[in-house]
Amino acid sequence: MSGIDAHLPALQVLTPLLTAALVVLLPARTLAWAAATAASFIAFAIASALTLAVLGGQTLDYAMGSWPAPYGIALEVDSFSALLLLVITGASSLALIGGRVSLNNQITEDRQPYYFAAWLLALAGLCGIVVAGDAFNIFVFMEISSLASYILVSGGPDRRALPAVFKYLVMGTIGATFYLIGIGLIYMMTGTLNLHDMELRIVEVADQRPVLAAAGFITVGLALKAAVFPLHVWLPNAYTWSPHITTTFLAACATKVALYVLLRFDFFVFQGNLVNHGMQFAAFLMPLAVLGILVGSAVAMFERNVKRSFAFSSIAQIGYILLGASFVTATGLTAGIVHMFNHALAKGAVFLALAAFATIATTTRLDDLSGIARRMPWTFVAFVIAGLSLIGVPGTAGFISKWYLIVAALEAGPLGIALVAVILISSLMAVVYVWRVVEVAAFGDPSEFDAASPPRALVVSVWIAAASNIGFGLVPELPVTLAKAASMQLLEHVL
Amino acid sequence: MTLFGLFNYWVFAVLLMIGFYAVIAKPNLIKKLIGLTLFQSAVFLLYITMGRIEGGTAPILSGNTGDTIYANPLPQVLILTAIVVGISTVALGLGIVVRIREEYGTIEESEISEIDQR
Amino acid sequence: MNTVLDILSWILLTLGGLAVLTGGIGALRMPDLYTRMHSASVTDSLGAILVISGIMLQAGLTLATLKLAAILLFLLLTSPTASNALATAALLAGTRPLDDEDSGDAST
Amino acid sequence: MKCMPGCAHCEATSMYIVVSLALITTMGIALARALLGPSVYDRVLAVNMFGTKTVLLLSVIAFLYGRPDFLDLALAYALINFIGVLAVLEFFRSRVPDARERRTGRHG
Amino acid sequence: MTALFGVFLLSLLVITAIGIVRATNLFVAVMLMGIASLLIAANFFILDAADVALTEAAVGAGVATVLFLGALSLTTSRERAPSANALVSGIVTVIAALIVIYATFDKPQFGDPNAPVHTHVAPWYLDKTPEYIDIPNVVTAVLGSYRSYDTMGEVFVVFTAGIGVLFLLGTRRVSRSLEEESKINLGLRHHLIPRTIGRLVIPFILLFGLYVQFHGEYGPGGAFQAGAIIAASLILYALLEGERHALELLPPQVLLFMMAGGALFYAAVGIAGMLLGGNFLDFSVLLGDSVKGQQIGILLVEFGVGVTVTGTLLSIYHAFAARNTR
Repeated sequence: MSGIDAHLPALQVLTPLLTAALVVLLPARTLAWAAATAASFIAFAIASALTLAVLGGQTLDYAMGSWPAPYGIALEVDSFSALLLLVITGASSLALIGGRVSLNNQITEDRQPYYFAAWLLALAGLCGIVVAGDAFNIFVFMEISSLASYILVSGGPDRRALPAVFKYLVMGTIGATFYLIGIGLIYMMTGTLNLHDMELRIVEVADQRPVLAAAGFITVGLALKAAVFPLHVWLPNAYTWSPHITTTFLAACATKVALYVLLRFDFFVFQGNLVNHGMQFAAFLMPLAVLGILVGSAVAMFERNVKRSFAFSSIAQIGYILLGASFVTATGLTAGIVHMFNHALAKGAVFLALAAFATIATTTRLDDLSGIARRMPWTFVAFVIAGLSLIGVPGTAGFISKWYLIVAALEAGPLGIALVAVILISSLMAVVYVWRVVEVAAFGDPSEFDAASPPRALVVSVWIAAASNIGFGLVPELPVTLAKAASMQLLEHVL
Repeated sequence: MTLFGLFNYWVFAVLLMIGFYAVIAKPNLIKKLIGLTLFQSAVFLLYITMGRIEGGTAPILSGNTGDTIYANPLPQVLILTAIVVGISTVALGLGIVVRIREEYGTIEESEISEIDQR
Repeated sequence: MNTVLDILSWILLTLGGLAVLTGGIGALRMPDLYTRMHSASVTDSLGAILVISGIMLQAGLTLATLKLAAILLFLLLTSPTASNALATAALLAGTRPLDDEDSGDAST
Repeated sequence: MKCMPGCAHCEATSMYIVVSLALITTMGIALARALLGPSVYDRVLAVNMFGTKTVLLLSVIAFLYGRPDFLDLALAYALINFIGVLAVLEFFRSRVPDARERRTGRHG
Repeated sequence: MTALFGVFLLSLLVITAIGIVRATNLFVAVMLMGIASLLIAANFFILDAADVALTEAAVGAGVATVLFLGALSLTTSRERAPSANALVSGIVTVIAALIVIYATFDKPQFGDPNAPVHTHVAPWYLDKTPEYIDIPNVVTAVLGSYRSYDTMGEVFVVFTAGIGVLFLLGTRRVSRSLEEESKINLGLRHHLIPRTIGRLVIPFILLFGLYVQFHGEYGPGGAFQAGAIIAASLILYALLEGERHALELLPPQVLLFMMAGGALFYAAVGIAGMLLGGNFLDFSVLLGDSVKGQQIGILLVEFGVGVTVTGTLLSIYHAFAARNTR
């Protein structure tokens, strides 16, 4: 068995990738869904196995084609990547298993194999980014996942999905190209593409302008991909008009993977080596994070479309993650990384619940959800739990990350008090935009709903997601351990 | 020669910005994609330029193991990949534009948002 | 022998360069589409023949000559075809030659 | 690197340079025609001209650099250029009825 | 002297790019794109990147032009609204350009042999390739073996784009409208000369495509270029003979199979390496002799790449063209 163990980092990417190619060749529609779900679960199993190995204290390396590292492409799984892998594969599996009915409503049958292929490609791309140890390899897999996500978003039944996805495509491509320019400039100055090798070699040229320009290009490019505040304009429409299941998957992991790359690059390659980069990093990103938190939450309070409202909430949550990272302390990074995990849980559960609502409601506009709690009480309760987690109520997963965030802010001195205030204000805003939905759904006059009974599989997966919000809120060891290890690793490179 | 020592990089910058301008300023969706293509081409130029050595030749070993200087193969490999990635993105973008045209009857950004406001 | 070849290819290449340049100037200065096309396409073929045979003389009997021959053959096939297709397309779309309008719509 | 004993190569180099200068100038002219237009067909003509000149230039440069195995490239350009020009003409023609429809559609 | 060629070609390129942005007729812009692509490719050639030049010519000047034209014929060729925020965008871009140019000042001079790029990883490739892989074209060696994983990713990017276009546009509408299509007395297939010459030329182009595919280890070329060239020749066939004949030759189902099959084949070669005791994409274990194994591995994966690229590009083209004939 040790034979297979050694190949796990490669298999993590290959399983969904190859299944994607197979899915389009499958004759029967249901088979496509079954194959996609199975591949997703296998990927989840591999991710779990990798996590166990990482928790055992090892970092897994894999040399593609058996070529040694700076010459060939290396894969690398450490605690940070293991955490992300769990999030990605978990979100994909839950969304797929629950989302079948929702998909059948939104995408015609003959197009479904392509949709599932794109789904698996997105999954493989995201996993590929996370396990990659080579700057250019990250670009290639980023493009696989981006192109696949454009397809996933464009499947939305409303025509507004199309302009939304076009904007997403243009901005995503600009982001990827900026990233490409950035690694080109670094390659020009260091002669290598391997992240570790880069870290060692960049020291000699750290004060030269092309490297600074590279840091700028990479940060801006990835911030575009991650929808960091002023560059977020593609996100709300793309999330709103895409199929509900797509939204669940993308909201849970797509932007986080971009943030993952950003943090990895910043801490591995730039932080320790560029003069004052730590300060610059904090000085640039912290204001953006704060603005993102406030603006995102504020807009979310007034949006009439529930999906869109939670899309803006996502922008705020990205702000939290970034805020944690911009402290450049162990607690701060832990907070940010734990929030990646917890936000995926909360937002995934919210969007899954919305997908469940949408199987009987006509649209996801607030008015059309009126009184839906009476038709779907179980889903509604799960939605409330997810909402509480999003707000950060004690006992839910969201509380853990907010707690760490506040601790980190208090460590930061006088400025920290203001930041704590920001966090609290934004949490209050979260109460408002969650309560708005709860109020209408529970106490509003029932609007017209489809007669169809709510899909059981979807309700079950909503509940799994909601339950894990509580589970990881009460027993947060797993994400916190991984996040602590990850933040230590990241900081090692700074000191 | 030193006069033109950085000329390629300047062209890279100018081309990059011409493409970028087309993407952000032109409301026509196809024009945006054209701009995107230019934008990416500029990056290709950057990579290939850095791979060149004065007096070198293409990295296809010619058998005689003299002291022939060969250009750096790695940026060329990366750009081969990037060119194909670029055309894939553009193809997908064009597919989306065609669908937009079918649904909205226009490919001008301003008109599309007008239609959506209604 | 070598000098003769050299001189010959000098002549061929120079003539080729001249032909190409003439065609270019013609394409820039001629008054309407068809005259421009005339100037461009004729010199295209002539220039290609001259330049490529000039290089062929330098290359000698190698694989390169074969490839050059292939290029030449290909250019000679496709370039007039493209011009023809272009002229037909322009005529069908209603662009008429400048001065002789009667013959313009008589035939292709 | 380029000067071999007897300098026959130098001789050859200079004539390649002469002809490639002519080619480059013509490319510039073709570009000017492509930018000036006025009609779409003029531009197609210019594109075609530009393509064939590029093919010739590449053949010359392949010899200028002393690597004749790169002639493959020139050949590929010739092929692609032909396909490109035919595609432009084809699509431009197939648009003609559609264009009329669009004009009425816009007012409706 | 030759450096001046580069300067001249690049200046032409910048002029072309400005022309592209200013052109209001989108057909014109696309044609100028073709010119720009040729210029870039010629530049790559001068910069000693023969493989990239071939790719840019085949992909940029060939396939991209055809795809843009296909999309234009389905949309509109006029850019209507004038750019609203031209001034602001212009100022933004000029500032950005100045920043980028400023950043170049510390860059190693053009062609400096002591630049870090030429002293670190690259020399290893040039030195070790004869020993480990023993093929002349180092670009192919890096692409096919050292960075084979990237190349596989790239194949899947192409595959994804194909899936995406099929998802958006579908392939099913062709058969219905074919009779109307033949009624329209337009298009190349009703003209004798292009058709005859085209028929003459297509086998030749196909042959050349195969040559580029299998000669990639020795000279400039390889599977991507070959795939693009072969696809271009089949697109020419479709232009000359009509969609119906082209689709009879290679039905959509076959194209789909090529798309997925090539990518799967690539991965299968990699997995074979895994099963034989190496890592994924380790070709040296494929045969007893590791150098021979590398060579056969590169040949096989390039075959996979060629199949996927051809299949995908044709699928995309047909997806556009099928809409066109409605």
